Amino acid sequence: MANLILDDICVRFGGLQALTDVSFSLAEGEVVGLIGPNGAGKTTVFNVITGVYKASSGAATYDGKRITGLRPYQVLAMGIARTFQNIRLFPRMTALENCMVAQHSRSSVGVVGAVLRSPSQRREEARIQEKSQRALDFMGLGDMADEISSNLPYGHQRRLEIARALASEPQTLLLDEPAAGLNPSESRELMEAIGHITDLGINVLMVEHDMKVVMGICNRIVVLDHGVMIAEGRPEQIQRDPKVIEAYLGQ
Amino acid sequence: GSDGAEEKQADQVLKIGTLSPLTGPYAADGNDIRQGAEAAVAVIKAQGGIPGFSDIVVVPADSACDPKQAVAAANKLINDKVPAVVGAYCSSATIPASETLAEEDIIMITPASTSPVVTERGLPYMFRTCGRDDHQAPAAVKFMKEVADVKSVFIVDDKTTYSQGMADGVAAAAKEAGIEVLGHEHVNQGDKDFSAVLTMVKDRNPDLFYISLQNSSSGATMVIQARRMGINAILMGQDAVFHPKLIEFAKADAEGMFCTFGDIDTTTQGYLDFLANYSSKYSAPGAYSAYSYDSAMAYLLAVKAAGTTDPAAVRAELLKLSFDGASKTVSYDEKGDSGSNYTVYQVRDGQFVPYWNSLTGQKY
Amino acid sequence: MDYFIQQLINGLTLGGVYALIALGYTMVYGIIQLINFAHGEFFAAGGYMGVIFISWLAAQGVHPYVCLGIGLVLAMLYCAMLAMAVERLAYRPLRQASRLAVLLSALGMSIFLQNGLMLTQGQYDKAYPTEITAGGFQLGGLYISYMQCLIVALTIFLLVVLNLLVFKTRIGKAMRATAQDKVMSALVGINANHIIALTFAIGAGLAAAAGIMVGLYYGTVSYSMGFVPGIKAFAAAVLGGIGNITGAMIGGLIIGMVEIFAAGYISSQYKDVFAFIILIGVLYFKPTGIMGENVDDTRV
Amino acid sequence: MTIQESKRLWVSLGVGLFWFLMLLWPLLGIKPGGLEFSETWAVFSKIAVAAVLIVAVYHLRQAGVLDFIGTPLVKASEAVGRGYQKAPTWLLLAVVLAAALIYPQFAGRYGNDVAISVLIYICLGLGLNVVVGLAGLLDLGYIAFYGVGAYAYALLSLHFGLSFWTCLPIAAMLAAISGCIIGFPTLRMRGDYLAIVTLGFGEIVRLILNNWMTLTNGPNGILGIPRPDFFGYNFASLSSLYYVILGIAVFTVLAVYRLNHSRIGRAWEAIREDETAAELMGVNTFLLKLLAYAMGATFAGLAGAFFASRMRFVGPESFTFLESAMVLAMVVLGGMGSIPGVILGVLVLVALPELFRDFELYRMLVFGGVMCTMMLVRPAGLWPAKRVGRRSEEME
Amino acid sequence: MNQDSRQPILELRNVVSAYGRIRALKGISLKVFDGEIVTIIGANGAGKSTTLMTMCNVVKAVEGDIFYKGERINDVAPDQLPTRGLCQVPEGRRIFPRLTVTENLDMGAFFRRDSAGIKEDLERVYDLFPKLRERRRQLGGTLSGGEQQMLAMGRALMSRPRVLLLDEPSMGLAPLLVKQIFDIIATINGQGVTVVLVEQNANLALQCAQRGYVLETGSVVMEDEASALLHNPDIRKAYLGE
Ligand SMILES: Nc1ncnc2c1ncn2[C@@H]1O[C@H](COP(=O)(O)OP(=O)(O)OP(=O)(O)O)[C@@H](O)[C@H]1O
Ligand SMILES: Nc1ncnc2c1ncn2[C@@H]1O[C@H](COP(=O)(O)OP(=O)(O)OP(=O)(O)O)[C@@H](O)[C@H]1O
Ligand SMILES: [Mg+2]
Ligand SMILES: [Mg+2]
Repeated sequence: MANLILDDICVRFGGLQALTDVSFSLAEGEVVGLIGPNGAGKTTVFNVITGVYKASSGAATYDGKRITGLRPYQVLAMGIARTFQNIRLFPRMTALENCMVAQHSRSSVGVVGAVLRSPSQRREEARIQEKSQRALDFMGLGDMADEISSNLPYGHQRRLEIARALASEPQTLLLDEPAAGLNPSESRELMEAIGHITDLGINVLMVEHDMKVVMGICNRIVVLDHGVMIAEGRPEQIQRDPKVIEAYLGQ
Repeated sequence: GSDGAEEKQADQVLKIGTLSPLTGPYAADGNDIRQGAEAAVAVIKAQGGIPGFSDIVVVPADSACDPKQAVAAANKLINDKVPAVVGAYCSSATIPASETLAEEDIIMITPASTSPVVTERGLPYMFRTCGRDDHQAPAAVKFMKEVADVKSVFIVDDKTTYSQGMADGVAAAAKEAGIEVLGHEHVNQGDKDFSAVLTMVKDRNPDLFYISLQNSSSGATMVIQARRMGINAILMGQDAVFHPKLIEFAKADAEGMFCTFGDIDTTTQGYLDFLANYSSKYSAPGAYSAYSYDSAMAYLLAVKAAGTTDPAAVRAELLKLSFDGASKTVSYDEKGDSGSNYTVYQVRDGQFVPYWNSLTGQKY
Repeated sequence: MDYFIQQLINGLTLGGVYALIALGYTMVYGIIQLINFAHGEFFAAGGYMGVIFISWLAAQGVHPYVCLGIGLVLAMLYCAMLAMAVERLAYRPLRQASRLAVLLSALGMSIFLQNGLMLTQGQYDKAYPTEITAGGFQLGGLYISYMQCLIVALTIFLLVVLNLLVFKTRIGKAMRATAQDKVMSALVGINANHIIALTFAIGAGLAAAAGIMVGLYYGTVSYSMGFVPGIKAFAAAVLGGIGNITGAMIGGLIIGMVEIFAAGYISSQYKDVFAFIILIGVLYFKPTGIMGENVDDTRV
Repeated sequence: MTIQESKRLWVSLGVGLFWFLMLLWPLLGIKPGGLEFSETWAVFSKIAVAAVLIVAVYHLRQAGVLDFIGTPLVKASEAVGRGYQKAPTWLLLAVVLAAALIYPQFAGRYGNDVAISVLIYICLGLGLNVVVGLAGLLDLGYIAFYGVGAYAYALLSLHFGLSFWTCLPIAAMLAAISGCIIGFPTLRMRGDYLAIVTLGFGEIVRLILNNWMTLTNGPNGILGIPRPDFFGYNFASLSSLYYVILGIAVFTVLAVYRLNHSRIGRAWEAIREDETAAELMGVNTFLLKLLAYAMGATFAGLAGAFFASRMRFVGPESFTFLESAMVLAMVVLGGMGSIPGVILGVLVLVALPELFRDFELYRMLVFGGVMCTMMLVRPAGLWPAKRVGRRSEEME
Repeated sequence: MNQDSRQPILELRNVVSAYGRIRALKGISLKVFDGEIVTIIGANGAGKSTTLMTMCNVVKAVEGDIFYKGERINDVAPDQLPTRGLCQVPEGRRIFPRLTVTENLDMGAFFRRDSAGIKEDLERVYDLFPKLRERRRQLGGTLSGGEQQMLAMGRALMSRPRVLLLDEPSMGLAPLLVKQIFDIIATINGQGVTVVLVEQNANLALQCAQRGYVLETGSVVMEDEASALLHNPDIRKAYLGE
C-alpha cells in the first residue's frame, strides 16, 4: 500500500513550463530522493501532489485513487503529509499545538460536541494530545512541547515540521530540503531520524541538496532539470550519470 | 448642606433633564435645545424661583440622535432623579427614550420631534411643544396649491424617520390636491453629492422642488448644487432645513426659497423676552431654541402651580396651562400636543421672512 | 441622451473626488499595509484649512484665483504636517505591533482628530466663499461647471505625477523597497522612517487637495465629512487593488460612476448597495482587485 | 539615563511642541477678520505645561528618583498577581459569578442599564473574537449579524407572536445563515480585501434595514417589541432583564472557551497563523472559515434578539459601521483571542464614555485620545492571550 | 593574542544582544581585520545571524561596544552603515520581490550619487553573474533560489562595500552553485573586500576563510586560524559530522 504514482505530470505558470511529463512512483517502504538544480521544479512536484497547484495535464494516483484535483486537506486525509522548504509552522502556537492541528483530519467532534464537552469529545481530545506528544518525542522534541514554535531555533523548527507531519499519521511523507540550514552533524542526526520513520512503515519522498544525506538514505533517486526528468536510478548510478554531473553535481 | 434624610421640601433642588444630541451631526440643534431649557430656568430663577425648591438645575444628557444612546441617557436621567425631561430631538431617539421614561412616570416634553407617533401611543406624560408632521405636510401642500400655484412637484428626502415621514406626507397630500408628483427620491444621510438626483430633477423639470432633509447644512448643500446645476424650480423645505445656517451657507442660492416652520412670531413680548435672555448668554437662537425654552417654561410653570413634582399633579396643571411663550401661546391637549401653526417663510435678502400663514391662509 | 451624458459627467466628478482621496489611502497602505482610518480626517482638515486660508486671503483683497492657489498649497502643507505628527505619535511606536493594534490606533486618531476639528471649528458647517469658482459652461443641453473640470483635471494630473514619482524617482524606488522589506531597505541605506513619514505627508497632501475641491464643489465643509468619503475611498482603493496608484484612480471612478448611475437610473437610496455589490462582485472574481498584483503569498 | 539621552528627550519635546503650535494656530488664529494669537496661546500654554510635566515625571522615573513610590506599588501588584495565580481558577470564577449575580441588588437603574450594555457587548465581543481573534479574519461588518438577530426577534414576535425563548435560537440561526452568506464570497480573499468586503456587507444590511419599508418599516424602526416572559413571569424590570442577558453572556463565555480549546478552535488558530499551511495540514479551511463566521454571527444574533427585547424598539441607526468598529476596538484593546481580555476591553470601552460624560464636548476627543494611548502603551491588549510575541526583527 | 598589533576594521567587544528577554548573544568579542575572510560557525541557534544583525545595528546591542574603522557605531542608525561600507547579505536573501533585477541592484547603490560609477558597477556585477544580465527585467520574487542568491550578492556589491557580511550564502543551493558562490567570495576578497562569512557548510567555509570563530549558545568558544579549526578533532566531530 501507500503507492504513489505520478503519471505524465505537466505544470505551467503562464508562459513557464515548470514540469514536463514527470512520471515516477514511490512504493511501500521506499525512500526516494528528488534532486535537481535550483528552479528545476522539485517543490512544484510536491505542490502538485499535495494539491497546492493544479497539474495542467497528467495525473497522480495514490493506492489507485486519483489525487490530482483534490484539495490539500483531502490529500492529507488520504495519508500524504509534507514539510515545507521555507518553514511554515504556526508561529504563535506551541510545538504540541502545532502537532495537534495535524490531527484535525483524524478527529471528528463538531461544534455541538465541543460546546457541550461530551465524553466522546474528551476522549478524542486526550487521544489527540497523546498522539501529538508521541510525534514530538519521536523527533526528540518531547520536552519542548510547550515552547512557542517561533521561539525555537531553526534546527528544531525543521524537526518540528517533521513531527507535525508525522502527527497526522501519514503513510507517505514528503520532505522538502529537511537538511537545509543544518550543519553536517545535525544532518546526520536527521538521517537517523528518517531511518526510524521508514521503520514505522512510512515511505518517504525527499528533496535535498545535501548529497551526503541523499546518497546515504535514498533507495532510489529521481533527477529533474528544467522540469524534465533527466535520470532515475540507484544512488550509485546517479552519482556517475554524466547528465546529472553536468546539470547538478558538477566537477 | 443638610444631612438629614428627611429634607424639607424647601431644600429640594428641582432638576430638569434635557435629552438632545450633544455630539454627532446634530450637535448644533442639540445644543440649542439644552440652551433653550437653561434660558428658561434662568428666567424663572431670576423671577425668584419656585416656592418649595431651593434651586433649579438643568441636567443635560446626550441622546446622539441614536436610539440606544438615547435610552442609556434616559436611564441616566432617571438615575439622577429628574422628574421631567425636555427632549429629545430626533423622533427615532425620542420614541424609545420616552418608553423608558414612561416606566418611571417621568414627564417628557419634546421641543423638536414632530413625528405623529410620539404622542399617538397613549403615554400620559408625553407632551410636545412643536407641531406635527401630519399638520406640516398638508400646510406645505396647501401653500403649493393655493399660493404658489404649482402643477408638479419633485420630492427628495434623506431617509430618516422625520424627513421621510414629511416627504411621504407631502407626496400623499400633493396627489390628493391634484399636484403631479414627478418623482420622490431618497438620498442617504451624510451624502454630499446630490448630482445624480438633481440631474433627474432637472430632467423632469418640476414646478416646485421639495427638499425634506434632516439638517440645514445638507439642505444648504442641496440648494447650492441645485441652483448651480440650473434648476429653476421653486425650492421649498421643511422645518429641519429652516435654520439661519441655511442662508449663511447657501447665500444667494437660497434666495427665494420657501420653508415651513412652526410659526414663531418674533414680535410678541414672549419672544422678545426670550431673545433678550437667550442672547445675553448664548449666540443667536437656533431653530429649536424657542421651543425648548417654552417646553422648560411650561414645565416650570406647571410645577409652580402644582407645588410639587408629582407627575399626575403636574400633568393636570400642564393640561390647564396656557401662557404666552416664545414660540406661541402654549397649551396642551389631552394627547399632549400643543397644536401646530405652520407658516411658510421665504428667504429674502438673506433672511427668513414670514410669507404665508397656513391657518389663516393669509399672506403677511 | 443628454441625461445620460450629464450623469456621466457627474459620475466622473464624484469618481474624481473618491480617486483623490483613494490615492492617499493607497499610498499609505502600499507602504505600511495600514488602513489609515484617519485619512478621512486629513481630508476634512484639508477642507477646513481651505476655508480658513482662502477666506483670510480673500479678506485681504487677494485675487480669487491667487487665493485658491495659495490656499491649496497651504492646506496641503498643513495636512502634510498633521499627517507626519500623527504618524510619529500614533503609528511609528507601533511598527512592531500587530496590524490590528495599529488599525485601532488609527481609529482612535480618527475620532480624536474629528472631535478636535469640531472643537476648534465649531459644530456647524463652514461655507466656502464659493463665488470664486461658481459658474460653468453650457454644452448643448449639458451644463458643466468649472469645478467639475478642475476636479477631473487635478485628479488626472496628480495620477500622472504620482506615478512618475513612484516609478521614476529615487524616492519612489525607496518607497517601494520600504514597502516590501523594511529591514532589508535599512541594510541598503534607506531610512524607512523618513520614507514612511514622507509617504504620509504626500497622502495627506492629496487628501487636503480633495478636501478643498469638495468644499468648493459642494459649498460647505463639516467636521464629520471625512467619514463617508473615507470609506468609499477605501473601497475604491481596494477595488483597484490596494497599494496600486492607477488602481485607486480606476476604483474611484468605478465607485463614483456606479453610485451616480445607480442613483440616476435605479434608486438613489440603494446606490451604495450597488457600489458595494460591484465591489464584492469584482473582488469575488479577482480577489486582489482590478490592478492588484497577483503576488502569490501561497508559495510553499 | 545618560545626559545625551536626556537632552534628546527635551529637544524632541521642544520640536513636538513647536510642531503642535504650528498645527494649532491656523485652526484657532486665522480668522477672515485678522490674525489672532491669544486663544491659541491660551490653549497651547496649558497643553505645553502638561506635556512638560509628563516628560519631567517620565524623566525622573527613568532616573530612579521616583523609585520610592514605584517600588512598593510594583511589589504590591506583584503580590496581588501571585495571590491571583495561587487561587484556584474555579474560586475566582465563582467570586466573579457571585458578584455578577448580586450586582443588581446594589446598582440603581442606571447601573443596571450600563451592566446590560456591558453584557451585550461581551456577547458581541466574544463572538467577534471568534472571527478576528481566533480565525484571524478581519470583520468590519460584524454588527450586521446583531441587526439580523434584533430584527428577527422583532418581526417574529410582532407578526407571529412567537415568544422570546422560541425566537432566541431562531434569531441565532438566521444570524448564522447570514454569516455564511457573507462569508461565502470572502473566502477567497485575504487580509484587508476581506475587511472592505465585510464592511460593505455591513453597510448593505444597514441600508436594506433602512430602506425596505414593507419589511422593516425603514428608518422608523419597529416599536412595541415585547419583553421576554417565562411561564407567565414577565421580565419587565431592568434587573430581571439583567439576569436574562447574564445567562446569555455566561453561555457565550462558556461556549467560546470550549470551542477555543477544541479541535475546532485549534484549527481556527492554525488558519490565523498560516492559512496555506493549515490547509496542507488537513484543515478544511473553506468550511472552518465559514464556521467561524457562522459561530461569530450566532452570538451576535443572540445578543441582537435580546437587544430588541430590551429596547422594545429596533431601528437601523443601531447597526452602523461605527458600532462594528467599537466592538472591534473592544476585542483588540482587551487582547485578541483572550476571553478575560475581551471582557476587560468591553468594560473599559463601555465605561470610558460614561466616565467622560462630564467632559461633554470633549468626551469623544478624550475617548479617541485614550484609545490611541492605550494601544501605544499596551499594543498586545490589556490582557493578552497567552500566546503572543512573534519572531520579529528588532528595529527602532 | 597574536596579531593584535594590527588595527581591526570591525570589532565587537563583549556584545550582548537580546530578543525581548531572551539573550541571544551573551558577551561576544571578535575582530575582523582588513582584507581577510573570517568565518563564524556554530550550531543552530548559536547566534550567528544575530551577530551579523548586531554588527549592522539592526538588532541593537544592549551591552558592549561595536567598532567599525576605529569608531564606536552602537548609536549609528542601521541605514547609515551601508554608506560607510558595511554591507550585509542577510539570511534568506531578502530580495525585494516586486522590484526587477535591475531595480534590486540599483537599490544596493541607493545612497550613492555617482551615476557613472553606479553604471560601471552594474556592468561589473553583470559580468560576475551573467545569469542576472539575462534576467534583468524579471521580478526578483520570481527568480529561483540560486538566482536570488546571486542577486543578493550583486546587490551588496553595488554599494562598493569595504566589509561584506554574508549569512549562509549557500543555503538551499544546488552543489554546483555552492561551488560558484564560494569562487565568487574568493574573487571579491581578492579585490580587497573584507568578508565575514556565516555558514552551516563549515567544511567549505573553513577552507575558504583565513580565520574562524566558533559560536555556542551566544558565546565565542573558540577562535583560531581556519586551517587549525578545520583539523581540530572536536570541531570535526561537532560541526563537520565526523
Ligand atoms: N507560483 C509560481 N508562479 C510562477 N512561477 C513559479 C511559481 N512556483 C514556481 N515557479 C517557478 O517554477 C520553477 C520551479 O520552481 P520550484 O520551486 O519547483 O523549484 P525547485 O526545484 O524547488 O528549486 P529550489 O531548489 O531552488 O527550491 C521556478 O522557475 C519557479 O520560479
Ligand atoms: N527575532 C527573534 N525573536 C526571538 N528570538 C530570536 C529571534 N531571532 C533569533 N532568536 C533566537 O536567538 C537565538 C540565536 O538565533 P540566530 O538566528 O542568531 O541563530 P543562528 O546561529 O543564526 O542559527 P541558524 O543556524 O539556525 O541560522 C536562537 O535561540 C533563536 O531562537
Ligand atoms: Mg524547492
Ligand atoms: Mg542564522
